[in-house]
Amino acid sequence: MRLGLELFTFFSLSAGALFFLAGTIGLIRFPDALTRLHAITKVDNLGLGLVVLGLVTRTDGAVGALRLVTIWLLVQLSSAIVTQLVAGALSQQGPHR
Amino acid sequence: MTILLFTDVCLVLLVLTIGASIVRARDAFEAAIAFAIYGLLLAIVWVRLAAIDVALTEAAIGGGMTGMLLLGAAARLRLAGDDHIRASLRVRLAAGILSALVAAGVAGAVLLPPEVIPTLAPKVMENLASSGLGNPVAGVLFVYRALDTLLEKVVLLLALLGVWSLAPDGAWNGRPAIRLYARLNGTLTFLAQLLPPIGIVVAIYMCWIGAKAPGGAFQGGTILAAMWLLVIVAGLESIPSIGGTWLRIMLVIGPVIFLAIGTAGIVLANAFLAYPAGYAKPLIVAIEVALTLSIAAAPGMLAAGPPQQEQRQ
Amino acid sequence: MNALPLFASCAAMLMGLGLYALITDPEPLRKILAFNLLGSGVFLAFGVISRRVAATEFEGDPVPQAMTITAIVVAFAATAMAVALVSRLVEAGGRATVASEASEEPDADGGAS
Amino acid sequence: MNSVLLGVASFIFLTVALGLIVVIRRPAGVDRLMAAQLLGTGGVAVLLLLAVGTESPATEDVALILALFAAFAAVAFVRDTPLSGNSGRSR
Repeated sequence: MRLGLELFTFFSLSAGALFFLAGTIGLIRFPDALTRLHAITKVDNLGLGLVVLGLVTRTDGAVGALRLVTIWLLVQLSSAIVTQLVAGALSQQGPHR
Repeated sequence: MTILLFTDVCLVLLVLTIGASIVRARDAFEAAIAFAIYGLLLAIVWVRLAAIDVALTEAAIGGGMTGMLLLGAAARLRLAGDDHIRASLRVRLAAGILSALVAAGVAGAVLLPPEVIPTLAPKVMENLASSGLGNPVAGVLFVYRALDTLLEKVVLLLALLGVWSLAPDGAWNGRPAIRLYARLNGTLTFLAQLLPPIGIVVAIYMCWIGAKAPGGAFQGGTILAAMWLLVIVAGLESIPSIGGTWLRIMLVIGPVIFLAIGTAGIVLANAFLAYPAGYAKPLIVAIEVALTLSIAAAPGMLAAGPPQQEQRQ
Repeated sequence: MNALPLFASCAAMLMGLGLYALITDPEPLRKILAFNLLGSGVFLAFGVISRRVAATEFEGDPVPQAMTITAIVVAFAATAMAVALVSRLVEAGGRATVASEASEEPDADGGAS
Repeated sequence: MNSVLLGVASFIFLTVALGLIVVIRRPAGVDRLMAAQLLGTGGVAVLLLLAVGTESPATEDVALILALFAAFAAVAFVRDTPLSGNSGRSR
């Protein structure tokens, strides 16, 4: 049981780290601002979700886990809306690279 | 802990890179963006220095509020033209040598610690129990060095008076000329409706937890200020005119209650800013709540700038 | 505790960087930014000093930490005041620089220092 | 196990640092808007991992505040970024 949990944490964290890496690669390689924005927001949010999922098993009790999930939800919410804002500003600026 | 050491090296390199990009940025606006990022990043540095209270303050004030203030100013001043001029090579060279010498001197002073490290930490911990607080930093701020904290609030008010007094005569009692969001935008409205309730809960949590863990009035108050500014920038509320009674009550309530409790200490505990035995914690919590309100108002108005003639909405 | 000299050098270098920009940059707003950079270096040096006690049983010395919190708030107030002064200067004079024309040369390529 | 957490924190910090440097170096101003986003998610992940890995729960609060103020800073970025048409900004 304990080993299972540890393995779960390990794989979840590794997957999260990979998503962050993917986000950064997207940020560097993608050709225009909108796709780069898309890369860092979606992928990094998923990465953070996986990291939180991996950490949940390591916190003491339900309250600690709830705190982590709440922080993730806050990031998810604010980041999604802020991305819309940035994308709006970008698209108003017209075509560019 | 070699992994952490490796992270620290990367962290320091990143901080220096961003710091250099503030200096090298082509215009003041780019520099201001880089500075906001730098402020947020420093929060991680403070975590690594085991100063969680400072990390919270830095993220809130150094990154958020100072960023908002400088970005607004850079955007306003950009209209005044921005021919970027630099000093001549000779001046730059001399400044570079001087700065390098200063940096080397400071590094030498900080890197070579004295034989016996001077610290008041044991004394703080020894006497902390009698105040009923669990957070040593809050203990220093509200018990041992309460005078500093009180005067700091007064400095905030004085700075605000200074900013207001720069207004042209006709604009006195007007509304500050904060930059609103130029383009009407449903997304921002949504964010400004959604984030503040969460922010207020976090602010109350910060203020409450401050007695026993990192957090406190500064951090809680700054969150409230930021949420307030968010609502104003989105155009959902208009910024109060500087003559508003409620605004002025909010601004002074913190220092006034602090001063009142401190003065009462002369009678009840034989010293200015001393708390009567057994009542320290409730009194400190009362002061913190009042200060949170004042800190919500003062930095918000400071970031908004001096009042302007009533023309923009 | 190995990382402490690292952060100490970082603090010193930030101070140097801020001082350099404070002297060489004629735009008042960027001088304010530079001053904040310099200030953050000073705060970090304080953080390093507070962390020195970690050799004993404490994580960090709360006294320098509390002073740093006060300093950050006061620095913000001073920055706001300075920004308001600069805005007023520009409104009154129309120029966002304190450079005298004779001793300065325009920055041709923008950003190279 | 804690060293795994710290290792992952280190790795994610590297990717965030790389992203930040790229974003700050980009010539056009538009990409800089994303820097707050990058810190808002990546920085939070690093801080959460540090909080659990070094067993200091208060660090989670720093992550919370960082998330809040990253969003706030991003709003300021977007508010003040000039549109290409009406600004006298030099490229």
